[in-house]
Amino acid sequence: MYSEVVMDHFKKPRNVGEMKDPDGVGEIGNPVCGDMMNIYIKVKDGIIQDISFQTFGCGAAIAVSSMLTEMAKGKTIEEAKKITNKSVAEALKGLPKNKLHCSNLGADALQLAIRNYEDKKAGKVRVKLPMEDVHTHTEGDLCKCPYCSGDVDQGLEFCSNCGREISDTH
Amino acid sequence: MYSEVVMDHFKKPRNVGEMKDPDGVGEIGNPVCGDMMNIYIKVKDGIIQDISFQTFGCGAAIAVSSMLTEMAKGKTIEEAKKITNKSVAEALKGLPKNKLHCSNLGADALQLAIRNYEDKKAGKVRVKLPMEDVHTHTEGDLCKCPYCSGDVDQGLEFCSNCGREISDTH
Amino acid sequence: MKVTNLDYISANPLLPEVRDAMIEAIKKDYGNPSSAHSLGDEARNILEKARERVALLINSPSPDDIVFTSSGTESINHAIKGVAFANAKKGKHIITSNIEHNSVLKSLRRLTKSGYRVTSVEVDKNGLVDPANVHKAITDQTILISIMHGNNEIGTIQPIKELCCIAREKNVLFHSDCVTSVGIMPVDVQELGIDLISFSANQFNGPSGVGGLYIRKGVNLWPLIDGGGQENGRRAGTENLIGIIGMGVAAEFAHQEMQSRLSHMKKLKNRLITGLKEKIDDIIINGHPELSLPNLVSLSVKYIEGESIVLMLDEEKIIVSTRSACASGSLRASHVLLSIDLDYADAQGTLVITFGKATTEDEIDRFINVLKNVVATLRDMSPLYKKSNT
Amino acid sequence: MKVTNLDYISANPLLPEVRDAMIEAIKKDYGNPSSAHSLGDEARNILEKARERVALLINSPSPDDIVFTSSGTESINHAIKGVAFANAKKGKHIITSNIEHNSVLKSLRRLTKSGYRVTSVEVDKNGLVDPANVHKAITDQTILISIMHGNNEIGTIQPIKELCCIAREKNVLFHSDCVTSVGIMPVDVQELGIDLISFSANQFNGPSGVGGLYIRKGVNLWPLIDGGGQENGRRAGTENLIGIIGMGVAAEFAHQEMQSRLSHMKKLKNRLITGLKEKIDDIIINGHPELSLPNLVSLSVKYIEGESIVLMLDEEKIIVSTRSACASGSLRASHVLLSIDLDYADAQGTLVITFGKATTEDEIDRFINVLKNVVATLRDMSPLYKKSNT
Ligand SMILES: Cc1ncc(COP(=O)(O)O)c(C=O)c1O
Ligand SMILES: Cc1ncc(COP(=O)(O)O)c(C=O)c1O
Ligand code: FES
Ligand code: FES
Repeated sequence: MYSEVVMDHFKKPRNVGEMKDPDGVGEIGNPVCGDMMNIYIKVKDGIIQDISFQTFGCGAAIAVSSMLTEMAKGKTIEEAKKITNKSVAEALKGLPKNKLHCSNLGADALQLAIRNYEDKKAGKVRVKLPMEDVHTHTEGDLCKCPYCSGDVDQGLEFCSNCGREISDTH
Repeated sequence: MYSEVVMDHFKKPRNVGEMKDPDGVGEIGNPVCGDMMNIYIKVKDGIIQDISFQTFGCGAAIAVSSMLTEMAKGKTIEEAKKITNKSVAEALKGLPKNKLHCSNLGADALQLAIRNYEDKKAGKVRVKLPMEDVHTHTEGDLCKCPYCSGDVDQGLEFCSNCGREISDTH
Repeated sequence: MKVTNLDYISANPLLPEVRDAMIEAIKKDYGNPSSAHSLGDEARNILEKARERVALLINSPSPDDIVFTSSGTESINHAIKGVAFANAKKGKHIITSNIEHNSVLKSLRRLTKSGYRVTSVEVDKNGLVDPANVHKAITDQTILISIMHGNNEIGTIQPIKELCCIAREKNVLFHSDCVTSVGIMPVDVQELGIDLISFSANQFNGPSGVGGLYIRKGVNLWPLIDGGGQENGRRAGTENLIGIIGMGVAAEFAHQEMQSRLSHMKKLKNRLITGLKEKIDDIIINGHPELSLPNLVSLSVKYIEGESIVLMLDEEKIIVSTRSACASGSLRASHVLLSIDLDYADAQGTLVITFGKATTEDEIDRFINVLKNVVATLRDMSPLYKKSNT
Repeated sequence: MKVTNLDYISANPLLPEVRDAMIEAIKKDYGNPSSAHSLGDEARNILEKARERVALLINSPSPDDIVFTSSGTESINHAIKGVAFANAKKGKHIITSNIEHNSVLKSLRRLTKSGYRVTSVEVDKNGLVDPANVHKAITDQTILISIMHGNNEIGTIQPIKELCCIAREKNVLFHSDCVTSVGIMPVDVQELGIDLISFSANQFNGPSGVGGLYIRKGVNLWPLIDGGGQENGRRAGTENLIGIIGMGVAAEFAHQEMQSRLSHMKKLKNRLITGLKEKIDDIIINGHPELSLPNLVSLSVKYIEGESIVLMLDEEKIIVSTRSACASGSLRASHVLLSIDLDYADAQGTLVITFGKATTEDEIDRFINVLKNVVATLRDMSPLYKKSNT
């Protein structure tokens, strides 16, 4: 199911654990599966000196967290901001279709941690990123899967791309 | 599918062929399958001296014809009148459910031949026996299969007893 | 004596390679392809491998367009009922032909009970549908045309490509029952431009009780079987993996050996028809003289009835059939034969002779010789034969 | 190291005797059971033999009341949709429970699109349906009650006999999804007085992709698959004879060995639950303490998520599942677990452990020990665990 890189990061996750006195914390919950991720960063001279994670989630979520922390470590804040779901998924040599959404968890938590760090510096309170879980359905048209954005056949209660179940309102 | 007795009569049918100058002829067509049977009898002193058949029909029809002629041969007209579908089927050690109707062909053709003989003696013209193919359906009740008289489940287009297809009006 | 099987359409013998693959699969005892653990991965890989092989056989743009089912019949029910229910808002009119297999006919008949209307177009004496008639039958309520590819009783092959063209032009979905053609002759879904085709593994030496349905991407239809997310949510239920593996291997060989099998069968078919005409009087070869399945001959023997021919041949260890096995419980004359204007009695005296890769010329010759004797014996018994000679 | 399979519910290993019978059947390469010739006779006999064996397993009054299908899922769709369509004139109301398998849920959801109304009764914390609630839900429009026997995620066994009694009294048909119970524990259709039950060969060491549906004589339902006259006209399509033969043999052994298997599994289940409670903190054993399947334990491990447990165990060659295989593509928390009021996070951390005849006590012990380590590793990673300890 998972690539070797995913399995490697899953089996030997890097940078696990809570951080004492972090400069920024990103906490996020995945509306699709209910999984959770915390990212902690320590920043010095605009560079992410240390990063760690805690994850309650699937194998992909754990591998994503681990890979993400490796990718962000040592990067400048500006560089780290450019880390996307896609780049994490690519670094993991791909994820199964129905697990693509798990990579959202990682990049979003990192961005939240950076935002939290910047907000703190600016003296603001922490904000939570809004997450959409809306399934838009235009009569006549093919609907789009809320998870993978693929076309959904009407009459199916599954996305034929990612296999995800689609709610009753479909 | 067929019993050994059926197969024996099918493979070595007794009393095959058209008869020259018969005293009675019974011709019948089977409304279910379109098969046909002719029975020829020669009668002397009220006894069936000779009997033969011609059949266009399935294995069961041929075996029934053969068995029937054996059963009737040497019997008095009165005895022969008592030969029924059931007794022929029994003598054949049974027929598959959906082939029970084939035995009708035989007994009916014999009775027609006897009637023809009696009519001729009485100077009447030959009559054909009426055959029913009506499927009666009482709303609410289980319908009866027109072929085997078994109960037919509504919604099925088959008789669950004999497997026969039942017409659209069901 | 070895049995001569000329009833391939009822049960194709398994290809030795198919047999071996299935036995190996049974010994391996795979897990459940849906499981999220290593046993599941292994099973999923082998399932998808089979899907790729089947996709290749019909030139499907992607393996994902193939749904595995439990028979050609299930595929047909899925396609017809699935399209009908999913498109009911657009309309409730369906077009078909007079010579379809029971699984098409009865699926449609079932739909008429839910308010669907069916137009059935006639065929000519060769069993051909006239595309102009289909064109004429289309209304703005029409949602589906379902016309078979090769007929299973008389072999006639319909002009599917032309029919698909008409359907597409009128924005109507097109399904074809390709049970007798897929794996026997080239069927290319992209070249045909077709929306849905149904097929069955056993017709190309795969196991019985395994079928496939090709669904062009974007076609709207409801699953027939709802439940878990198997088959991309299109057909629920734990897979018959052993059977599917067999289908995959059968598909691969059918694809590879298509041309050599075709020329072998054409040779046999010619020999059979020539021999029959030479040796037996008063017979009719049904179906179209050219547009016909290469592995099937429909033969009407006048004055005698089919089942008794089958039984007598059986005694001589020759297996043929009066019609497709699934209809053999039915005693009425075949609707297909009546549709090509065969006389009722001739329809009752019709044999379907089907053969395949392993059939030899000797078997064909033996069949003709034995049949000659059987016909003579039964004609001696027949009231019709005598009548016709006086 | 040998794989320890504790995910029997996804794929029961084939019984050696089943494997041998299937291999023999493949080698024999039977004909089509519907054919009217000797190859057909042979195939028909073996098909009917299998039917008798299955009939015996559930004490069906006659083998004719058994229909072979392609899965438990198909049987369920057939029963539910078949009854719904055939009885639409009487009414369009159906009663079910909150913890049914997807194949029941989705069949019902499909029917709601055709104007059927579904009432779903709640279960208590042990997963039990209260018959009084079912009784209350019945209206004069109710045509069917469909409530499962043993739940596939938590094991709870419903009071089917009592529920059947209520249904009969009110003249409503009763169907039960008995996929997890038939072949595992005694299921006697006559004693239950039930109208329809669905079951699946793989649950009792038969092949996957073969199911059965018991239909009490006189029950009105439409076929799901229309076509030829197979299965007495109740289910068309050429049979998966190899699979059905396997099911027959599996049924025979399940019947014969029922008592010895039961006591073996009960012993394992006790050992497992005791061991888990002893060695691992913060766990929940779900389902009813007594009225529960003998071969299933549902375990919620707090603070960590199920898939990662499954993957880590897999690395140690231990196979378990988070839920039934067919739902494992779904990422949402199980509706069954939420119905018994499990907290969302606990529901995500739930394993279904299932075992069978060949499972040993050593395997159970090894599982507990390995799980203990896996749980520790994952909890170290979990934001929830830390939070709960501070
Ligand atoms: C309770 C229950 N019902 C139905 C099914 C579906 O049966 P099948 O996998 O044979 O389609 C399952 C499968 O495990 C099940 O556990
Ligand atoms: C033309 C045609 N369609 C459909 C079917 C049904 O396929 P299956 O036997 O796989 O159910 C057959 C069977 O021979 C057939 O010949
Ligand atoms: S399934 Fe929840 S993060 Fe992957
Ligand atoms: S089928 Fe016609 S007489 Fe038997």
